[in-house]
Formats: sequence, structure tokens, C-alpha cells
Amino acid sequence: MSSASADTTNTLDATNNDAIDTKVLLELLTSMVRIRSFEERVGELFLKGQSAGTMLHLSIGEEGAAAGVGLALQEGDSFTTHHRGHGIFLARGADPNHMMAEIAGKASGYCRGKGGSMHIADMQLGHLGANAIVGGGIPTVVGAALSYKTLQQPYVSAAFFGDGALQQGILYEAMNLAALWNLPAAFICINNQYGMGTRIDQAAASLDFTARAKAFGLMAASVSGEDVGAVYQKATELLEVARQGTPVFLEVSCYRFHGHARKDKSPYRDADEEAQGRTRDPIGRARDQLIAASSLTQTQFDTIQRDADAEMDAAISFAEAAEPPTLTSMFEDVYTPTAAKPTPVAESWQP
Amino acid sequence: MSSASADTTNTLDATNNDAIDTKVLLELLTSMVRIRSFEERVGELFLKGQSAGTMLHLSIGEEGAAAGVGLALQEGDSFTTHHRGHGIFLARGADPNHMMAEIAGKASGYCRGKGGSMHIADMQLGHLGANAIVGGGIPTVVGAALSYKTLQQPYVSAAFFGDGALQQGILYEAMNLAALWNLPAAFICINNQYGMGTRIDQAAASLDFTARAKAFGLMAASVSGEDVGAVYQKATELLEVARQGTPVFLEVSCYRFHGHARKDKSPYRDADEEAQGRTRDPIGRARDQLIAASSLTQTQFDTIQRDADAEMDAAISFAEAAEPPTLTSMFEDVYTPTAAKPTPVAESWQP
Amino acid sequence: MTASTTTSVTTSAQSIMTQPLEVNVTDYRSALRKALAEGMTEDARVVILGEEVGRYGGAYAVTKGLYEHFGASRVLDTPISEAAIVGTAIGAAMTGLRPVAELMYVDFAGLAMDQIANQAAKIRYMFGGQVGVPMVLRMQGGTGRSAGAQHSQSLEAWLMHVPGLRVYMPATVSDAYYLLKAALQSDDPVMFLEHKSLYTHKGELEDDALPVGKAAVRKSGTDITLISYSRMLHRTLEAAKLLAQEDDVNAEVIDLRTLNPLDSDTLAESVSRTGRAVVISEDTFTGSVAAELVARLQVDAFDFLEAPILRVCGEDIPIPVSPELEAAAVPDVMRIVQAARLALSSRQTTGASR
Amino acid sequence: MTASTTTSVTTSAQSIMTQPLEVNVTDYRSALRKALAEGMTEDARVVILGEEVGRYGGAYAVTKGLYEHFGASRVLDTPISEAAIVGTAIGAAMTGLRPVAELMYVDFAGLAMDQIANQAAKIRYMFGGQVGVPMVLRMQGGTGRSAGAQHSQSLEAWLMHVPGLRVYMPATVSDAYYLLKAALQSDDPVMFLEHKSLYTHKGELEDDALPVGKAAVRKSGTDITLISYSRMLHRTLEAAKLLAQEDDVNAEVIDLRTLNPLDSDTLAESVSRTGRAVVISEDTFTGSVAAELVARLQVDAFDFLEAPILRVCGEDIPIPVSPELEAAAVPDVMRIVQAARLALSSRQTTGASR
Ligand SMILES: Cc1ncc(C[n+]2csc(CCOP(=O)(O)OP(=O)(O)O)c2C)c(N)n1
Ligand SMILES: Cc1ncc(C[n+]2csc(CCOP(=O)(O)OP(=O)(O)O)c2C)c(N)n1
Ligand SMILES: [Mg+2]
Ligand SMILES: [Mg+2]
Repeated sequence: MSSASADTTNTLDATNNDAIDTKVLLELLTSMVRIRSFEERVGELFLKGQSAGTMLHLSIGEEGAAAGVGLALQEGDSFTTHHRGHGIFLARGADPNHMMAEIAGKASGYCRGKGGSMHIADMQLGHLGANAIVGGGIPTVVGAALSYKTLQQPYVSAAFFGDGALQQGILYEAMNLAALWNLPAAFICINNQYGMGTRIDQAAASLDFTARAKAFGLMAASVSGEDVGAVYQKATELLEVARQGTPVFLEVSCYRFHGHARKDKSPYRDADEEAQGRTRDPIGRARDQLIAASSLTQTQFDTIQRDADAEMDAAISFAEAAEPPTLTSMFEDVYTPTAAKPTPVAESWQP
Repeated sequence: MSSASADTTNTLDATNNDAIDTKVLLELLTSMVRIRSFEERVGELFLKGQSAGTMLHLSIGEEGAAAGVGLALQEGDSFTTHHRGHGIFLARGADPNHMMAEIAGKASGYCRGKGGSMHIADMQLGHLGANAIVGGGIPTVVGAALSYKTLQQPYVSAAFFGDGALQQGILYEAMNLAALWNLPAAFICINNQYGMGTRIDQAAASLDFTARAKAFGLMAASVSGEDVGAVYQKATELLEVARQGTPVFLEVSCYRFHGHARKDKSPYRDADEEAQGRTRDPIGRARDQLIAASSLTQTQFDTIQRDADAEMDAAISFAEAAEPPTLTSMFEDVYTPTAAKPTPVAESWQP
Repeated sequence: MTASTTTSVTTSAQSIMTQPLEVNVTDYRSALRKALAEGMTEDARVVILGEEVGRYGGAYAVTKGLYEHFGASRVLDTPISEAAIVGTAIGAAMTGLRPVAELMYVDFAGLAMDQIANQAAKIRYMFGGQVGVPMVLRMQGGTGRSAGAQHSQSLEAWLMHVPGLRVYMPATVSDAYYLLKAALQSDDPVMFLEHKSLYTHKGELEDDALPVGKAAVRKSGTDITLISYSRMLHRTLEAAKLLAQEDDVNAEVIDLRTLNPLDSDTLAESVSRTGRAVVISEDTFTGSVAAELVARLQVDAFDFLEAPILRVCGEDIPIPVSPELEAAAVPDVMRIVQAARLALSSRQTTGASR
Repeated sequence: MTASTTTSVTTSAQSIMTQPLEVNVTDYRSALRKALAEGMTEDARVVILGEEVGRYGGAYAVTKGLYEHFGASRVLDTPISEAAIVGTAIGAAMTGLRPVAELMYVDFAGLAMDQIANQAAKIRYMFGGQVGVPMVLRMQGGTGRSAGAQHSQSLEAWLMHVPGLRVYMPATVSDAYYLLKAALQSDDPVMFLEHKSLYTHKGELEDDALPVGKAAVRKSGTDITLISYSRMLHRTLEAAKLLAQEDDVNAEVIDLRTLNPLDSDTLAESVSRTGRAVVISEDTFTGSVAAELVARLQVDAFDFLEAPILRVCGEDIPIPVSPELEAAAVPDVMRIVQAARLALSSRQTTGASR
């Protein structure tokens, strides 16, 4: 899969994007390239039959959201993600080796091979967990934000979720609570236009989602995920608001380049729409922008790409070489380590 | 408990209230008087120790919502209510005898003494059920509206709920579905300012609830429940919109005159607030309005009151005289009548 | 003020005619599809709603082709709103439709459990029998696809514990068809639980089926009774084969088919005859469906028991994603065989031990 | 990028000091209140959240006075958003607080079951042991107030069936205190189930309590083992008294105290000794907690059983509102006595029947 981009330079919109520091944009670009390179290799892992299951949701096309908001978050901040969360975690500093190993269900994965792609987490990096329940991880950040407020810590907690979660009631319960309690919480909706095969206008009658958030008392904005700089800037702005105790909602609109999960070929989308959608490429756009500003050469970009690919190839090798979890580990981590572990079911009776 | 009203005539607001037919207003007034008379007697039933339990939620102060929307609904329309639903059902034609008997848990109650105050229902009158789960009956009307649309019937289904349900996620799921499918559904929020001891501003950060509904694609309005004529008119207008396939939301604001349930003395409200709240009396206002317009005399009103009281006294007598359900009826109605009934638990073993 | 919301409705709906959709049954999935297609043709009140049931054809492709054939007013794609999906089905069922709602995974039942257990299950009762909730809630559960802790559960014990709900769990291709057809005609809410690892299970439609509420004796035997349902039936049958080959044990294998109604009689008769039993379920051991069966049987067959009734169930852990661990977390053929051997191990010592 | 979200937090919170709130224990309710008050004084990470827990003092007045004493930042009134309440508690528990969330009725668990069973219960496991969810979810259940089908359930079997959850169900005043104090220190999510009819149950604090996970022998005996928990313990004790007076039967009565951990050993020891048992639970018969206990005991005590282990449970129906029917829907003393008599009826014929 190439990250060839259409000529999008001239479609730059009027956000104060030019204000963005080229160094920051370069960092964002690098982050996005790494994400895409990682996701492509998750696809490979699957094709090799090395992934734990087929429920692998790639964030290709959504790198602008992950990298932009990811960089805007600060050390100590926490977050949860939906099932399509690889990119977000990479943008927050994840080690690709342990991610890939987790996706392969190996013992050296972030979650000891128990969680898999949909349940990656890392408390050290503030990743409170990916979730396989649409909307399931949203109220978690309200709780984390309550901790920060109660314990007088300067952090924000951000929930990342897809447009599908906009129709889950728990989002509104969570936003209302956050607003009521003035919590440092952020609700980041990555609107990739689809929930599985359902286009967003087939799931919601009214598509102004910032209006929903505002009606619940949040500060809300929408930004195009194609423009990673704009995402970063808008997110930075809103996260600062959240940090002061007004929860925020940010919709990052983008397009899901591929199928829902590894096996889905998106027969419900027509070719034109898909081709058009894939022109909304945040990587190509940032690259072209930097090249146009003479802040990057194609050769330099190729190096970024090559480095990322090498790093992610190594992650694949790491995951493939990694050991599966031992059978006894299955009974660990159900309860706190000092408690008795569940015992295998085999009933014991001596005739 | 008297229904003495403050002098509210001069606080009439600017809604096109004067357009209301005095005959209709008289009907609404009568309906409200009956409701209040009924509710006062539910209180009596409780004091006599004749009610099934203490979870009795009186709608005194909210008669404007019940009578106004109730009259606007049409034959064949259906509805669900929350736990504070006696008035709504009376306004839709309930027989007070069978209601009171149900509240007393008697066999001749609407639900054979199995449901009680919080689960009164009557399919004949389109009452799809009161509910003891806050928000629990809301999606029911989406389903009913789906039936009407699918079966090409001209009905509307209306969910009545309190302000408390505004913080339950299912409301938003239900409104979104109704809007998405263009269903003849109405969401009627009786905002009596409190959910138990929690004032609405302690439950929600943003109090413009019509904004929420609008953000989900509904047509929405707010009206004061003190003005039963305005409620009736606004409801009539909106229900017509719903009948055409645009779901609607109507907030009827009012004040819960008494405690949450029979045992609650509202210690969390101060006396001033309560006194002030109780001046928002839809009965006094409609009566005074009709008297001022020379469409009613005090004597005529007294007759209305006396008739209502006599009717509701009879309901109490009916309920008191009614038989409790037989023990065998306990095993009926779990499944369809042609299926085997559950058997009493006693295990049978012959040593 | 006296219009009945239900009566007039059904007749007008039934009069709508629909072209049949031919479905060729080769496996569990197509058997389900055939039942739905026929049900929709025969009864215009039947509508399908759920996430991805329409254009997408169902996450596990069960409803494939139905949207195209029956149209958008009979097959409704919903947003991701599990609670409202079930609630909508309830309201529709109360007012004249016969909705078949789908929750893509039984694991999502937690989002709709109030609507399932407090509303659908109790409405007939709370309202004194005035109205039923003739809906079907199709859900899919179990392990086998490394789908992780939130997409691999077997939660039938929750549902079986709720009076008012029917719980159907077909194990065979033929039952997938016949039980779903029956569910479409049930006047009570049916929780219809499919197993994700059975969709590709091959088989044929039999000419007829046992009535709903009758357990099926899938293999008769004399030495021990093995009781199961859904996917575990097949492992149990394999275990029975092994026991015959290797231990010369003639096991009787019973398939429950439905957990509510529960056919205690067939179980009691069998275990009273064999004197030994193992109950196999995929759900987590503690509080499993197997526990209920054991508790009943040790009363009903007490005087005949030669050994305790053993359970082979899922481990008391969340389902891990690693394929190796996932497989180890639920019963396999050997664990069933071993349990049967243990139950049979008192054969030499019969009578002495008690 | 390396700030730990949990470690630094706990220390800073623990250093906050709070004035103690004296609670005089006279009943179950005040015992619970004392545990909360002490827990909040001793550990600044403990916060309470739920509907009406603050200004109102709790729907059943358990938290009365805590808001006034500990303030709005420690006792948080929430909107009516059960799923978010539990989800918020989970997130708070993962990041340094020790939240005590309250669902006013266990019947509302259906609204939050996803957060309870898919999130709270599985987070430690899915994330490979990185983080726990040290929260307490207080809920109140059972019959006794004619509160109807949606406010009177006993749903502990759902919770007991979910690996990862602890389930505490105190029956006595002393256990109300000690178990809740222990729950506040648990590193695993504790479902703390109170019984609405026990709040006014009178009693005193004992000096000490059995460790969590040990069942209590409330009355030792030799003829039969009666096993129960929560409110049914008291009916069971009365039944034991009656059996002694009228039948000269010396029954042993065991109170489970916690369903997870489950003290199978104490049960097995007792039943192996007495040879007879009745398990009493208020939840609906099919799929009851009692079923699990019976299933275990008929294995663990098989060689000693003189009669089947009988269950006395709630009827398999929703709870009707009529006080007469409600009372008849759950076990009463006489039903327990009768079951015990049935289990004992083989005394004359011991040995013969098998
Ligand atoms: C509660 C719940 N319902 C349904 C699903 C099945 N499912 C998984 S992903 C998905 C679509 C989600 O769409 P969206 O939130 O937009 O995220 P995206 O996949 O587009 O990133 C669905 C329906 C689920 N995992 N959880
Ligand atoms: C799901 C649920 N949560 C909590 C309760 C307890 N409860 C009963 S009524 C009530 C307040 C409801 O307030 P509102 O919706 O405004 O209705 P009102 O009582 O004011 O008419 C609460 C919290 C409940 N019955 N159901
Ligand atoms: Mg999406
Ligand atoms: Mg209210």
C-alpha cells in the first residue's frame, strides 16, 4: 500500500494552518508515516495468519486525527480509545514491538497476549485502554478526569471514539456528567463517515454533532482530519480549555480508506466514493505542504518512510518471534495478584 | 389538601392562549380537577395503609401537562409514562376505580394487582405502560411508532417522562432513531424541576433541553405547564407534526408540589421555594381565567370539584372493597396463556 | 377512547403479500436465513432490525439478501444503539409487529439488559397479561475466533435466570431452522442465541423437528448421560464417539435445544436410567447453565446416581485473545471424555462407596 | 511520555487528613454508614458517587450525613445515568481514587451491565494485569416493600457468573460493617449487595469478623446443613429454631457472606458431616445462586449424601406488587422447614433407598 497522495496543496482551507511551526508539522508527518507503516504491517500479520483473530481495524486515512490530537495531549494526560486505536497509541509513544506482539496474542505484548488489538492499554503512557464495546471506554475518561480534579492534578483525560459511538447513549451521559462537574475531559470523535457498512447519514438524522455536544454544555469544534496541523492546533486549543475545567468535544472528520476490519472489502461503497475519499490523505497533504514550503525534500521524506518501515518490519519480526502466553498465565490477572487464582474447572471427586 | 390557587390571572403570558376555546379549557380544567382529586386520594389510600407499597408518586402541580397533552392525543394514539403517570392516564380516559384498585394491589386493578402504581397499563386505551425504570418506557414509543409507520396507521406514540430521564442515554438513542426513521413519535418531558432531591440544575450543566432534541433532528418546544391551554395548543401543534413523520420533543415545565414519593417531605427544598413553586398552579389559573372570562362561576367550579371528589371517593371505596389477587394468579401471565405456567418451587423427591 | 392498539393491526398486516425468497440450506447460517425469509414471507408483521442487518447483510451474513428482497421497510439497519434497538422491538411487538431484533454479539446484551430483563421479560406479567412481547432477539456468542473478552462470551445463564424470557440455542442445522421458525411464532420474547463457530457448520434440514421444549436425544446410550447444547453438543458427540471406541462406553447424548422451556423430564429419565451424567456448557463454570441442570438432576435422579454429576464448563476467567489460551478456556473433547471417565470410574466400586 | 497515572496519585491523596465522623451502630444501615465514614476518614482516595447519595442522604438513608461531613468533593450526587456512574467509577478507580458508586436498586444493574461485566470485571485481565479497578458498587435488592417487579429483584446470580467481580452480601449488622470496610480496601471491583428489608435489622458490632471469603457457621448442628446469605439467613435461622422445637432436629446454619470468593470448603465439610442440605436464596429458582452451590456440593459431599440437596428459592416469576403475592413469591420460614423435613424424611429409610 503506498501513501501516494493527490495534489491537495491547493485545497488547503482557511484555518490558521500557516501559523504552524514547520518543525511541529514535520513531527506530525513522521508520526503519521509511522502509524500508516504500522497499520500496513498489521495487515501483513493478518495475511500471514499470525494475528490473534481477524478483528483488526486499521486507522489508515485517520492518521491526522491520531497524530494531531496525540501530540496535543501532554505528559501525564490519559486517554481511552475505541477498537480502531493503534494510531492513537503510537502517537502517544507506544512501542511498536509490544503493540504488534499484543496484536499477535503473544506473551510479550502490552497485555500479555490477553487483550489483542482491541484491548491494548498501557498505564505508564496513560493509555487507559482500547475497547471493543462501541462507546465502552467513554465514561472511563470522566472517571479519570474526576481523579485529576479531586487529586488536584493538572491532567486531561481524552476519550477517542468513532462516529458510531455518537448514537450510543452513554456518550451523552458522560458528556453531561463531565460538564456538570467541570471536569478536564475531552471527547474526540474520529468521524470516518462509516460504522461498519453504515454511512453516518444512515445512522443519524442530524449530522451537526458539535451542536449535540454544545447542547450538553461542552465547548465543541469540528476539524478536518486531512489537515493534521489544523487538528493539532484545534486540539491544543480545546485541551487547554478542558484542562481549565470545561470539557470539550472535537470532531475530526476523515475517511476510512479501507474496509471495516481485515476481512471487509466495503462492497457497500462505490468505487468513486472510495477513490474520492482516499484523496483525503493527511500524509500526502502534510508532505506536500512541507515540500512546498521548502522545509522538506522528497529524499528526506523517503528517509522518514524508510525508517518507519524498518521500525515496523522489526515490530513484525519481534511479534513473530515472540512466545505465546503459557497456559498457566490464563488464570492470572483475573484478580489482584495477592488473591487466590481461579482454579481449572476439572471437578475432583474420588470414587 | 386544597386546590386553592394564588391569584395568577395577571401573570398570564403572551402565548396565543386567548385563542383557546372556552369549552376546551373547561374540559381541561375538569380533567385537571379530577386528576388532583384522584392523587389526593392516592395519598389517603397510603395513609390508610391500603396502598401496595409506598412508591406512590403524585402528579399534583403537573396536571397541566397531563391534561393538556392528554387531550391533544387522539383516539388510537398510544403512550408510555414514567412512574408519575396517574394523571396522564386519567387524562386519556382511565377508569379511576380500576386504577385505584391497581394502586392497592387488588385483583380488579388494571393489571390484576401485579403492577401497582408504577406499572399501570391498558392496551384498550393505548396505554403501553408506566415504568419504574427512569427512561425505561421511552424506546417503547419508537417501536409503536414504527408499527404505525410500517402498518400505515395514522397514530402517534408519545413517551411521557420526567426531567430525570433527560440524563439517561436511552432518550438520545430513541430520539435519534425516531428522527432517522421519520417516525410519528413524541417525547414529552414533564420538567418538574426535581428528580427526587436533585434540582434540575444539579443534574444537568445545560438547561436548554429543546436544544438537545433539536440537535438530534427533532422539532422541539418548551411550554409552561401552569398554562394548560398553552400546553394543549402546543401539544396539538407538535403532535400533528409528529403524525406527519417528524418526531417532536415537548418540555412542559412545572413544579412538583409535594415530595418525591409518599414518604418524602422534601427537606432539601426551602419553604420559600416551595411556596413560590406551588403558586404555579394550573388549576387555579385555568379556573380564574374562565371565571374572568365569565365562562365559569365559582359555583360551577365547586360542582366540578364536588363531582370529581365524589368520583374519586368512589374509587377509593372500590379499591378498598376489592379482593386481593388469588395466590394461584401469581403464576399466571409470565408466559402466553397457552403455555405451561411456572410451577411453585417446592422440589419434589420421594425418599 | 377505545381503539385497541393490537387487534386491528395484525389483520391488516397479514393481508400484505410478499414473494417468497428461496434459500438453499447447506449450513447453520443458511438455515437461519431460510427461517427468516420464510417467516417474512408468511407473515408481513415480521420485520428485522439491528446493526448491519440490511445492506451489509449481517455481521455474520445471516441476513444476507433479505434487505434486497424484502426492502428497507422490512429490514431496518439501525445505528449502534443496543438499548434502543431492543426497546424499539418491544414497542413494535406490543403494537402489532413481530420484530426480529439482532444484537451482533451477545456480549452487547449488557447494554440492553434493562430492556431485555426489566421490560421485555416482565411486560406481560406487570400488566396483568394484557399484552405480550412477541419479539425475537437474535444474538451470537461463544468462542472460536480470537475475538477477545468482549466478543466471545456465553451469557445464556443471565437470560435463563429471567422469568418471562424464552431461550433457544440451536446446535444443529435443522434446529437452527425449526427453532427460529418457531421463535417467529412465539407470543413470548425469545432470546435466540446462535454460536459464532457454528455458522459454517454443515448439515441438512430434517423433515420435521421435535416440538419446542423437548430435548433431543442425539445418541442413545446406557452407561452415562452427556448433556449439552449449542456448539458444545458437537464436542460432546465426539467425546461419546471416543468413549465408545476407547472405553467401550455407551454414552447417551442429549441436546437441550431450548433452555426455556427446559425439558427436565427427558434429562431426569435418562440420568435415572444411566445413573451417571456429565453436563457440558461453554459458559463460565460458576453460575453456569450446567449448574442449574445439575441441581435439578441430583434431585430428580437422586436414587439412581452412581456418581456425582460432573460439569465441564468454561473456565472462570474472561476469554483471552490469544488463540492458544482461548481454546484452553472452554471445554474440549478430551476434557469431556475425562469427566465422563471420572463419573464412570466408580463402576467397579458401585454400591460400596455409599 | 512516562508519567504513571497511578503511583504518584495515591500518595498525594493519602496525605489529606479528614476529621472522623462518629457513627453509632444500632442497625444494618448505621453499620454501613460507619464503614463508609471510617473508610473516608482513613483514606482520602475514597469518594462516594451516585443518585441521591449526597444532599438527600441516600434513597435508603445509608449515606446520610456524609455529604455534610465530607463535602461535595467526596460525596457526589449524580444525575440519573447508571451506565455513566459505573463507568466514571471505573475510570476513577484506574487513576488513583477508590470510588464507592451506588446504584439505588440492583434492578438498575441492567442499565450498567456492560460497564459492570465488560469493563470493571475484565479490565485487569484484558490489560494483562497492569491495572485493577478498586471500586465498590453498592446496590440494594430483594423484596419486602411492595416495590414491584422492577424494584424487588435479587440479581446476584448474574454478578456471581462474571469472573473478575467480587460479590459481598452481608446478612448481619456486623458483617455490613466489616464486609464494607473490607470492600473499601479490595483491589478488585466489589459488588456490594444490601437487602432493602435488612436496613432496619437491629444488631451490634462484634469485635472482629471472619476474613473475607470465609463462610460463617451461624449455628452449628449435626442433622442437616442449611445454607443461605443476606436476608434469607434470618428466615433460615428461624426455620432452624422451629426444626429444633418441633422436630428435634439439630440443623447447622451457614451464612455465605460473600459469593465471590465462595467458601466451598466450609460448605463441603458441613454437608459431608450432616449428609443433608437445603440451600435457600431469594433469587428466582432457575439459575439461582443456590443452583451453583448445589452443583458443587453434590460433587464435594457425594459420598455422604443421604438425600438430594434441596433448594428453596424465589418463584420463577417477576415479583408482583400485591403484598400478598410478593410475600408468597419468595421463601418463607415454613417453606424452608418443609424442605428440611423432606431432606430429613429419608432418615428412617437411610441406606435402603440407594
Ligand atoms: C456496543 C457495540 N455494538 C456494536 C459493535 C460492533 N461494531 C464494532 S465496530 C462497529 C462500527 C463502529 O463504527 P465507528 O464507531 O464509527 O468506528 P470505526 O469502526 O468507524 O472506527 C460496530 C458496529 C461493537 N463492537 N460494540
Ligand atoms: C433507572 C432508574 N434510576 C433511578 C431510579 C430511582 N428514581 C425513581 S424516580 C427518580 C427521580 C426521577 O425524576 P424525574 O425523571 O424528574 O421524574 P419525577 O419523579 O420528577 O416525576 C429516581 C432517581 C429509577 N426508578 N430508575
Ligand atoms: Mg466510523
Ligand atoms: Mg422531575
